[in-house]
Amino acid sequence: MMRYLWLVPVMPLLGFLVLAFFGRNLRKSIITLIGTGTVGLSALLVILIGIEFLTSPPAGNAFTLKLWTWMSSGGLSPSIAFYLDGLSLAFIFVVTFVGFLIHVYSSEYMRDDEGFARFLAFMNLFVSAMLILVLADNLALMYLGWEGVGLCSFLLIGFWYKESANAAAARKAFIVTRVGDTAMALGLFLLITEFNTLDIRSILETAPAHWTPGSAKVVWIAFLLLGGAVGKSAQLPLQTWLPDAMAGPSPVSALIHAATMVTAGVYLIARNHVVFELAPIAMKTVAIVGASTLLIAGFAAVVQYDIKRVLAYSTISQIGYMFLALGVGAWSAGIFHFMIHAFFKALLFLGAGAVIHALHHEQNIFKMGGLRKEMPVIFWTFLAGSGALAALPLVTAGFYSKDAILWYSWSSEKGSLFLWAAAFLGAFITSIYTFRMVFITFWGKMKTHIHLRPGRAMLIPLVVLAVLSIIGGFLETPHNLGHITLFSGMLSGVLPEVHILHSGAESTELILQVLTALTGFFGIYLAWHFWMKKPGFLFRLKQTRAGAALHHWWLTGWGFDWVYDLLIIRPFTWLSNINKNDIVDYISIAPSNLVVWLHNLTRRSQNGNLRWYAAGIALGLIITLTIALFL
Amino acid sequence: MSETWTYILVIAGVILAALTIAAGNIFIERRLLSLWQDRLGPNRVGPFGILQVVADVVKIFTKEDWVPRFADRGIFILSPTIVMITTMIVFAIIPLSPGIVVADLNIGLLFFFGFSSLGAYSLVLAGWSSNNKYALLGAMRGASQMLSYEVFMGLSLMGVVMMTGSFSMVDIVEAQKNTWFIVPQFVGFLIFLIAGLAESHRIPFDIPESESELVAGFHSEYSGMKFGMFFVGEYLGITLISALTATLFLGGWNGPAFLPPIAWLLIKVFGMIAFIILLRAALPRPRYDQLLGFGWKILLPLSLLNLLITGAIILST
Amino acid sequence: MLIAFYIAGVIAVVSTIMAVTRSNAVHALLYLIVSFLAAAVVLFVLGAHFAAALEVIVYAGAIMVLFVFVIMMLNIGGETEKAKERWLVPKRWIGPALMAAILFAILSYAILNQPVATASLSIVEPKTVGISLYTQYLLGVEIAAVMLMAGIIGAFHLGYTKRKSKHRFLKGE
Amino acid sequence: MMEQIPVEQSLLLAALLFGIGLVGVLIRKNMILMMMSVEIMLNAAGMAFIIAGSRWAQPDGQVMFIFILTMAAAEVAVGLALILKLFHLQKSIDADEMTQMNDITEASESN
Repeated sequence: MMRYLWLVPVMPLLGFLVLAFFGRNLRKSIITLIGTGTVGLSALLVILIGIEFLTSPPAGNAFTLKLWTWMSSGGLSPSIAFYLDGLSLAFIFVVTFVGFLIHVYSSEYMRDDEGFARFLAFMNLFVSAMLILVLADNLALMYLGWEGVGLCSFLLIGFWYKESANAAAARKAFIVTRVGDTAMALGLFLLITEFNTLDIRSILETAPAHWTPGSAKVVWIAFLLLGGAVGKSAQLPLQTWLPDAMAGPSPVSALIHAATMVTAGVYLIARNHVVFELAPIAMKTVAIVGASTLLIAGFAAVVQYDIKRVLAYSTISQIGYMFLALGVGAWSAGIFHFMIHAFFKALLFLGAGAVIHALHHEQNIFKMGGLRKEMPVIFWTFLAGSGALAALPLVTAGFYSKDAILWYSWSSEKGSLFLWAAAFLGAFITSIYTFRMVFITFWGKMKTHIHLRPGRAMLIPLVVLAVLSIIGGFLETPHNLGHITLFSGMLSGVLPEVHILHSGAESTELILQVLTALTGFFGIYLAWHFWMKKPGFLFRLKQTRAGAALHHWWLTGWGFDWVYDLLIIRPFTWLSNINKNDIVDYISIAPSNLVVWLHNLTRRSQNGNLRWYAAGIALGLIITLTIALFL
Repeated sequence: MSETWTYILVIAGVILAALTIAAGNIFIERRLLSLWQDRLGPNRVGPFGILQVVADVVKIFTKEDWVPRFADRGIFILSPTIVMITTMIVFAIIPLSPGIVVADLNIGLLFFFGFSSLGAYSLVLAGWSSNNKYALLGAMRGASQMLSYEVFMGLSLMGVVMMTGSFSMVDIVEAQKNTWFIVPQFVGFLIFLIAGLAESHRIPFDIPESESELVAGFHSEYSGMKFGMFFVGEYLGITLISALTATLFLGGWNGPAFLPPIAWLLIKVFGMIAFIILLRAALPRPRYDQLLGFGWKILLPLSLLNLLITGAIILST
Repeated sequence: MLIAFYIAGVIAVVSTIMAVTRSNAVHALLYLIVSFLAAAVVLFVLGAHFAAALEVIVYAGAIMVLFVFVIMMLNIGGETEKAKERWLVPKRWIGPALMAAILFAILSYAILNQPVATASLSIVEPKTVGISLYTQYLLGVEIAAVMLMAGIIGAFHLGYTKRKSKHRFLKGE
Repeated sequence: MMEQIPVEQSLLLAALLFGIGLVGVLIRKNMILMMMSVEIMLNAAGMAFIIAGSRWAQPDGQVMFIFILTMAAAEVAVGLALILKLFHLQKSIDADEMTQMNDITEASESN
């Protein structure tokens, strides 16, 4: 079955090609069939391959499928080759499976849009590019996928390009991620010059012998790769594009800006974990970036009133958790959280999309309310997703994945109290903003009339994802709760085990678990109290000057946009304005001006009089002869 | 010293002979034309009317020699002399009999070409200086006609030059000891004859002076002696063309020994003159554009072809 | 023969000066023809018989006839009479004359300052010239032929005007 | 009789003709006469070639003269055709009146 691995990215690519070239002329049912069918086939194939991979693992727990040599130049010959191990298996499963569900959802959600075929084509292309990214055997192919998903992100954020705000959001996302991509490209170039090969595995195998830990070069490479990861995964300081990226259709937000593409940074770091482990300072930076991002994004999420922006900040925050896990060396915990997060965040986005769809494109949660009775399926699935996000203990998958991260940030040898405290505070805030959103949206009075109700194609993915959000956690449970290690077992061949510093402190673990669970409930209570029971207090708080300022500060995402505007955009446009007249060109304009001046001087002699010219020629003859004869 | 005297004698003889023949042509032409046209022609003055020429000359000399006031006087007077001079001077290169020639130039034929092309000026300047519309039209026709036919004339003779390997007339005549060039160069002969007629603007190529359309063409304003010079110049031209044809194509003075070489030459020349007069009696005048079209579209390719084939044959033998 | 050279030279110079200074175009042209004939005599004296003949045939006989032809077509003979006063003032010609005089002085200096060993006269036969033309200078002859062709085509193109038939019977032609 | 070639005198003659031709080009306004003056100069140049050829008893001088002749013929053919065309357009062949192709415009006067 693994021989057909190449079909996994090729199927969506085929779908893209067909839809791109013929989509305009096809009927919508055919478009749906092609758009979702190709991804569905991919997902099926991935499941079959996954079963085979897990039941009869290939040699070295990895499988390489080399198709052909892409190009050969200067000693580098990247090939079109796919590499399958536990890590990439986890990713391609999420990409194809969640992707398939979202495609099914979109086939109803986007059906009435005039760009339906275009939308599905882009989505297929995205899936294909993402699969290439995670399956890539070498850096060049990985970079192809990396930029491919960036392109699709750009195209899909600006899908409704007729509104200039959407186009601006698309441009912002593209440019901001480009900053990170530049850093990453530099990192890749450094890797290539160091090892003179593009093959990821051979790089990772030779790296420990090549560098001493902490040497300048490896630190540089690690930081540059981190830059790419930060850009793509919307971490501090390049997180500002993600909230704006919500301009795209909701399935796009679900697939690209929650479940898959934004976690490409996580994949990058996990894939190159050897490099990072050789650069401890970079590891520490990853952890700090994750911790600070999850806090900042969490606080920003508390004051948002656009449902998708709430979820966007929550996504940033959750990816912060993943980075924190990677930073403390809890590789498999981070990847596990990625998978669970993909389930519940896709669910939440799809649920939000369904609500928005039903309420006639209303995104403000304060104009919603009372939907609990009206849309029970959506309410219950949304609640399941919210529970997972807020990590309600025992029953939700989010609890298990997040708990592992919290535990390792405390117990790992790279972890510390501060990191744990940040993660703990983050979990508290997460439960506040999650249930603020849930309460405001689904409780209270109905404020907007329901425009249309979602059909089966939208509800089934929600239900499936809700189930996964509940039971997905049982793949991996802590020591004291059954100690299931299916997921980390799968990754054990790829990623190293986490080094526990506080070994045997199971009692501590239990205390921390209980503490986390209690704070989660406390956060829910606070959300109930402040936004449902006594909304007047917060209203009054907002009236005060400090409260208003704080509200505005958080609403605008801690003012990062403002800072960037001040520090980068303004100086840049200022410089551009100065250079509008091309200052440097004056160096080349000056000689031409001289020539023009001389020309104006001499063209007075061009008086059109033939005899004058003849006299000039004769004079030239005389001068030439004089020089030739007398000099 | 006697050599110099012989030289001067030959020159005088040539001039006299040329003028006499030219004048005699007037009589001969009138008689022959009458003969072919079934009438008598001049037969009153002297035996067979032979003194008619003298009477004509007296008439021309005694007529009022008038220069129009609107004419450019100097050039008006100059023009008729040009035709006389340029035609007369070419007789210098025609070998009369073995060893008797005014000037045996190594560029003999080119000499002829040069002066025949200068001959165009007489006509052109006469037409221009008359300050007369018809005269000017005739002059322009004459200029283009002579300019064009000079080309074919030159090309038609190149076959002869190639076969001789020299421009010298003496050499050319001597090269015809066995075969006259009319045999191998028949095409050249035809073209030369046609072009020669056009150069001397004889009927049927008398387009510059065609009475019926242009009054009298370039010499409309001329009278008296100056007209006489044009008149005689035309007959000199006929004589010259005949003499050249005889020299270049008909073997010159070559002939059986029972007659002296000069007699053979004269016989041939008169034969050619008679032929040209016959042409006048026989052929109508073509249209102006037909003339030029015939020249450039038929004679030029034909003469080039002739040249090519001649060259090929000479190379192959 | 040398006498002929000097006479021809004087005639050439005088007639050229006349050609340059005559106001009547046809008169100037006639003087120019005389100048060319005199030049032909000079060439003949120098032993270049072929070139002398060509000078008469082509320069005096053909090229100048073209000039006469054009002058006649444009009928500009008398037109320049009006301008006579204007262009014969010293202001007009003194500068060019001075320039030409300087040029002549320089050329004279160059000619007279070179040691030129005099050689005896030897006539260059037309045959020699022809052989030289078609062996050594064959390429030049080809190029000259192409140039003449270009000249013919150019002149034809410039002079060509689409014939307009005034009469309805001639429309078809 | 073996005669000497008057090399220097004939070269001077050629130079003098050239100079006179130059004067002609510079002082005549009638374009046809300017072209005639150019012919004088060309002829003088050809004459200089022939003098040199005769001096060394070589045919090259005459060959060059023939080339100059060819060039002059082509030049005259095209030149006169141009003059005819010009006369049809401008009703004049005065070189001093044909100054439309100058580069002295109002704008250039100001700077």
